[in-house]
Amino acid sequence: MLRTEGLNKSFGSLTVTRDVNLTLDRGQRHALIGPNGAGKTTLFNLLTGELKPDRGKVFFGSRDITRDTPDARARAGIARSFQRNNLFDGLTVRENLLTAITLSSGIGHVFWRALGKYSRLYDRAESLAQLVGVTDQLDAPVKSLSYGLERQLEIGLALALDPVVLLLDEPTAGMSPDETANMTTMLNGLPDDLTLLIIEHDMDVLFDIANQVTVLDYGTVLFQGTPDEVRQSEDVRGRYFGAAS
Amino acid sequence: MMSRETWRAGTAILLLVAALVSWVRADYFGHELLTQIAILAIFAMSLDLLAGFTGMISLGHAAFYGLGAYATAAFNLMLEWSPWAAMAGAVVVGAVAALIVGSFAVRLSGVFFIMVTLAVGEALHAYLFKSRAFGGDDGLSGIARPDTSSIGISFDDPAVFSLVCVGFACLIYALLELVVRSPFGRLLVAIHLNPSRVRALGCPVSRYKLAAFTLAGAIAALAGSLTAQHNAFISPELLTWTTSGEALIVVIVGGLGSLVGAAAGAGVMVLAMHHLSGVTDYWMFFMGLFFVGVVLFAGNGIYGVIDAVRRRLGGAAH
Amino acid sequence: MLLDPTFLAIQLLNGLQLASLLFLLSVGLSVVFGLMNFINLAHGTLYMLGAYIGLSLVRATDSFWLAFALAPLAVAAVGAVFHVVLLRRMQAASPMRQVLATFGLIFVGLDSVRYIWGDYSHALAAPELLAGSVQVLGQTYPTYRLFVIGLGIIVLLVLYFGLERTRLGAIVRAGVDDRETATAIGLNVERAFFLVFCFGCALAGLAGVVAGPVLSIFPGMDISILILALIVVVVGGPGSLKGAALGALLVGMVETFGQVIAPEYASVVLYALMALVLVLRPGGLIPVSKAHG
Amino acid sequence: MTQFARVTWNAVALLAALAVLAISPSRAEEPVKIGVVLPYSGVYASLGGEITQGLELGFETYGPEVAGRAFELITEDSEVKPNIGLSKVKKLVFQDKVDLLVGPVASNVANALRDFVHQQKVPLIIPNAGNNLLTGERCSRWVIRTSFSNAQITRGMGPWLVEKGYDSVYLIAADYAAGHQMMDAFRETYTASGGSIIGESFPALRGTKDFGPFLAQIKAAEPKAVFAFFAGGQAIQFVKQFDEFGLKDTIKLTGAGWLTSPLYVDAQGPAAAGILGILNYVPGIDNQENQAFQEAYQAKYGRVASEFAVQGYDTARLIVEALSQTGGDTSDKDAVVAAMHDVSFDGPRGPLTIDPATNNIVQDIHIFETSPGDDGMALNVIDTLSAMQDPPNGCTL
Repeated sequence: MLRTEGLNKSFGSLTVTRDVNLTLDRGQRHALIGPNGAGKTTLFNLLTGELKPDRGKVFFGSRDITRDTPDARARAGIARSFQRNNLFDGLTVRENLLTAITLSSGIGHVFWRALGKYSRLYDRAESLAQLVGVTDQLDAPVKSLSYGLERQLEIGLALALDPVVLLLDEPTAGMSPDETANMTTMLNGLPDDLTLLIIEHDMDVLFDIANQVTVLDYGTVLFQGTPDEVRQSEDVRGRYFGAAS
Repeated sequence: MMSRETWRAGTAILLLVAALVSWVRADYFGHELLTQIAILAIFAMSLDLLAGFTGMISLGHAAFYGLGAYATAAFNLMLEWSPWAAMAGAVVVGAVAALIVGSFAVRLSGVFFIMVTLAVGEALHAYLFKSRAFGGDDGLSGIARPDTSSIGISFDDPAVFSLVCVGFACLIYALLELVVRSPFGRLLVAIHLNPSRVRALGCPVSRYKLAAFTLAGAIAALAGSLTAQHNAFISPELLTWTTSGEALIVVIVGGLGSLVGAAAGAGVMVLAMHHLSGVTDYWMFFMGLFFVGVVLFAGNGIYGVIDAVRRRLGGAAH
Repeated sequence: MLLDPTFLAIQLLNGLQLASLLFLLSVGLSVVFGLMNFINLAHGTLYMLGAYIGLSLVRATDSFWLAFALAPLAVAAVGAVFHVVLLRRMQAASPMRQVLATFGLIFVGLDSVRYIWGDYSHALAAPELLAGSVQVLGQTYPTYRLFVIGLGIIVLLVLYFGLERTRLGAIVRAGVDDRETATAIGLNVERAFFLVFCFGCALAGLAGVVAGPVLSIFPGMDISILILALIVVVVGGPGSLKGAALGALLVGMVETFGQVIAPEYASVVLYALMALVLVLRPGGLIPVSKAHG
Repeated sequence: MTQFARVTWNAVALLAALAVLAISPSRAEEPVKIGVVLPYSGVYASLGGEITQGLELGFETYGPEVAGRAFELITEDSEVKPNIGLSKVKKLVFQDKVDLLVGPVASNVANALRDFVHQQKVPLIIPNAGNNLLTGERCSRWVIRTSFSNAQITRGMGPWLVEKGYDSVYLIAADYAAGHQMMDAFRETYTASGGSIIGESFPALRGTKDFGPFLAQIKAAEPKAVFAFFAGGQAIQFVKQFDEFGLKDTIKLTGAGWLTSPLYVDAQGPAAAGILGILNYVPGIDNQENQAFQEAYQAKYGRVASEFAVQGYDTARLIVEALSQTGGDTSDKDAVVAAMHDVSFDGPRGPLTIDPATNNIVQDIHIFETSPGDDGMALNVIDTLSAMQDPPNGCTL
């Protein structure tokens, strides 16, 4: 579904992505792990188009999208959430969701009809709110949300695009155990044909969700395999889990 | 609690009523002031679409206002188009110019955008100041107003013309109100709040900003066209950075992102200028100080105060 | 005429002289922008203030050098007050609000100057020492202009070594690079910003006094120079000392030679240069490399 | 200090009018309302102040009333912006219902006012703006000029310079309508007299930071003289830099007289010595009227009266004398303008009349040289071209 070929990216003398080949199959739940500074978020940005690679290609299906802009990729079906909450401060939860839904339903250019007249958009916003668990806060300004609810809304925005591929950057970071459990349940409830790439530090969450794992270290792919294989890999354990477990 | 939109529309109607009452009571000079207010309101509302809704603070918006005036003069005097055709032509010229300028300006943000728009305005001013064809610094005079003698009214009558300008202001308000309530308008606000996030959601941000910039340029050109017909005269003075700056002051004193605030600000500005400049030669000092005060303390200007009343009422109702 | 080497040399000096003034004026603007993402639109007003305070000092003391020394300090004091009273209060607000506040101050400053010093045009006399002319390649050239060029170079060098070799300079560089990290590792970026801001104001005041004998002093001298200074900042690349120097040099030369080669289009050429730079290199010719682009 | 005197013209004018009324309390006649639209802010604010002072002194001297009617000046700030000027004039005409208008300083503002006063038939007396067209192609019965036309100032200098042996010049002027018109008029008479123009430059009116580039060009062209038009800050700069670049030793600097205006000639200092100027007025004109004017002006304002002040002063006198012919009646505007055509008097500038064919003033034009005097620089008249009158230039009144 989403595939990279020999991706390379450097900032000055620092190479943050080195010869990364990654293949995400349809419906795959793929986790991306590695220590801080391993280049996970950079790889995300290369996939979504916020950054352009120095060398290498990104394919979506059979199409080369290496030169496509972030918005074109989003329209094609690649949605993402951000590591730090990245919402529309000053708007309510409902308005946040509506913004994303407006774009995904292709009526963003309509300037001659009030948004309020599109009732189906409002219905969709409510069902999405239910899905990510922010129904009670629909009319609250996002500034008033708890951190965990912000994370949930963050994912709601990405889901509003009806994506084919969903990239989640540390969806449970900073969450309480309860919130993390909610999030895991929600992610497990996503449609089967949705392809998921997830950066995650919490190993419990990871092993709960993922069926494929890629380990990044200093920009290079250290290991790829199933969660069980990763668990058993001495190399990965030594380099990465040593401190964590 | 009344919605923000309803409250805004209510304020707009109140303003219109005030305009009509003063129209009825106005003498010759009253009509003059009313015309000035209406034209400035159109100009300021177009800037509000940019600055208030889309977050593009321009210090060169007068370029399109001036171009509208110059295009009206050129079409009317040189090509001898009818005043209506000249006005329509001016709007097209404003839109096209804004499309061209915008195609590179909208990629810049914040202070860079300010500086580039400032430079574009100054460059155009410098060009027109020297151009012999367009009268140079002397400007051009004799621009005609539409001839409506067939229906028995004369646009040369200040009372008629002021009413026409108020009418145009209402039309533009209605158009812009529709735009800012539309999906497109809501996305402009979202772009203002968080451009990278909207992009990640699939919005071609630059194209949306360019569309807003073009629309604002076209409306500014309409205001310029009305000014040209109002004064029957144009000069490069219309394009100076102070003209842009005064419009920005109007929008900010009126309240960014409220449209009706820009219109109210236009009224305050014209009347204050009229009264203050009679009292002191240093009225810009007070205007500047007032402006800094609004930026510093009042948050969202005149409309901010009006909206606070709505919220107070809403709070009491609960 | 353009191929005549002495003519070229004289025009080159003219260009350098303007570049020197523009450098003094824009370097503060540029570094503050790099630090705070904020541009002081009233910077030209401070320049004008420097010129007028210099004028009063020359009138009172009959000494250009006293004005040269004191006017920048006075302007720095005004800048400090402005920072404490306005900018600091607005720190929570967006940089855009700060920019707008400085925009309002242009009007306040202009009318204040008119009220205090009147509407007439004035000029400063060059100090005795530099009043005459010298021979450059057989052409008469005003000594004072050579002084202006020299001053610009000295200030550039002082700033360069100040930024490279002093602690304050290190903090400023770190702050321009990545403000959050610099603050996080305990550098007092706020205080550094305040000092840089005041220093930039002093340089603007200095530019005003120094310009006094070359350009005339009148209400409104602030705007015409402000726009040039903004172009310098944008072309050179905000936040960088070298950028300000290169931008000033480029704008000075384009202004000078533009007026010789194509006086009709001199002003438009300058704006075109700026537009070109922005399209091709949006960060300016010498952009500051921000960590994590 | 002047600025304190000018804090609010409105208040001053009002007080002046009240004082005038107080002197003649028994008169029940309505005062003559004169709308004054001049710049009191912006680049020409100082000129607006000078002209207003001249006007006030003029009404004091030749009034303070005519046929029992006092004069009430209602001043408005044009800000040197055409649209603002027009708006202020509309206010003066519609709201204040003034009898006559005086103003403006800048030609672009005058252009904006022209059609309006022409339609409204309110006499506008221009005390400065010199655009040729205002008393040429775009002349109006209702637009009378007491100052000058641009061509009128410089036309006489061409033959005069050739006669003195300066048979090659370089022209340099600010790049706007006035600069071009002054140079056009000079060029025409100069080349007709056999002089040759070996170069021209038109630096921008605003934004020119430095004349260095132009001065190097002038020097390379090696003319015998330079004929220049600059005013205000640009004039100070140009004169000083002309000296600093060493051009003064080999090239005679001449120009329209604003180059060394008494307002700033002392700021130019010795650099201004030896410059030849041509203008309709210099403070040193030797006649009784001028002496009296300068004494009164200096007593009142503590400053030498400039060429701008005298234009205000003569404007006031023209109004007073015309209205005394109509017996103080301002209701018949046509008669007021006709009376202005009949007025003639010897003012500080010399004999003045209004040309009925163009409504432009007919006046002496003075050629003068700047030299160091007892206190500051002195402007010494060395020749006078008498009764310069403009051709109709397409004006049909």
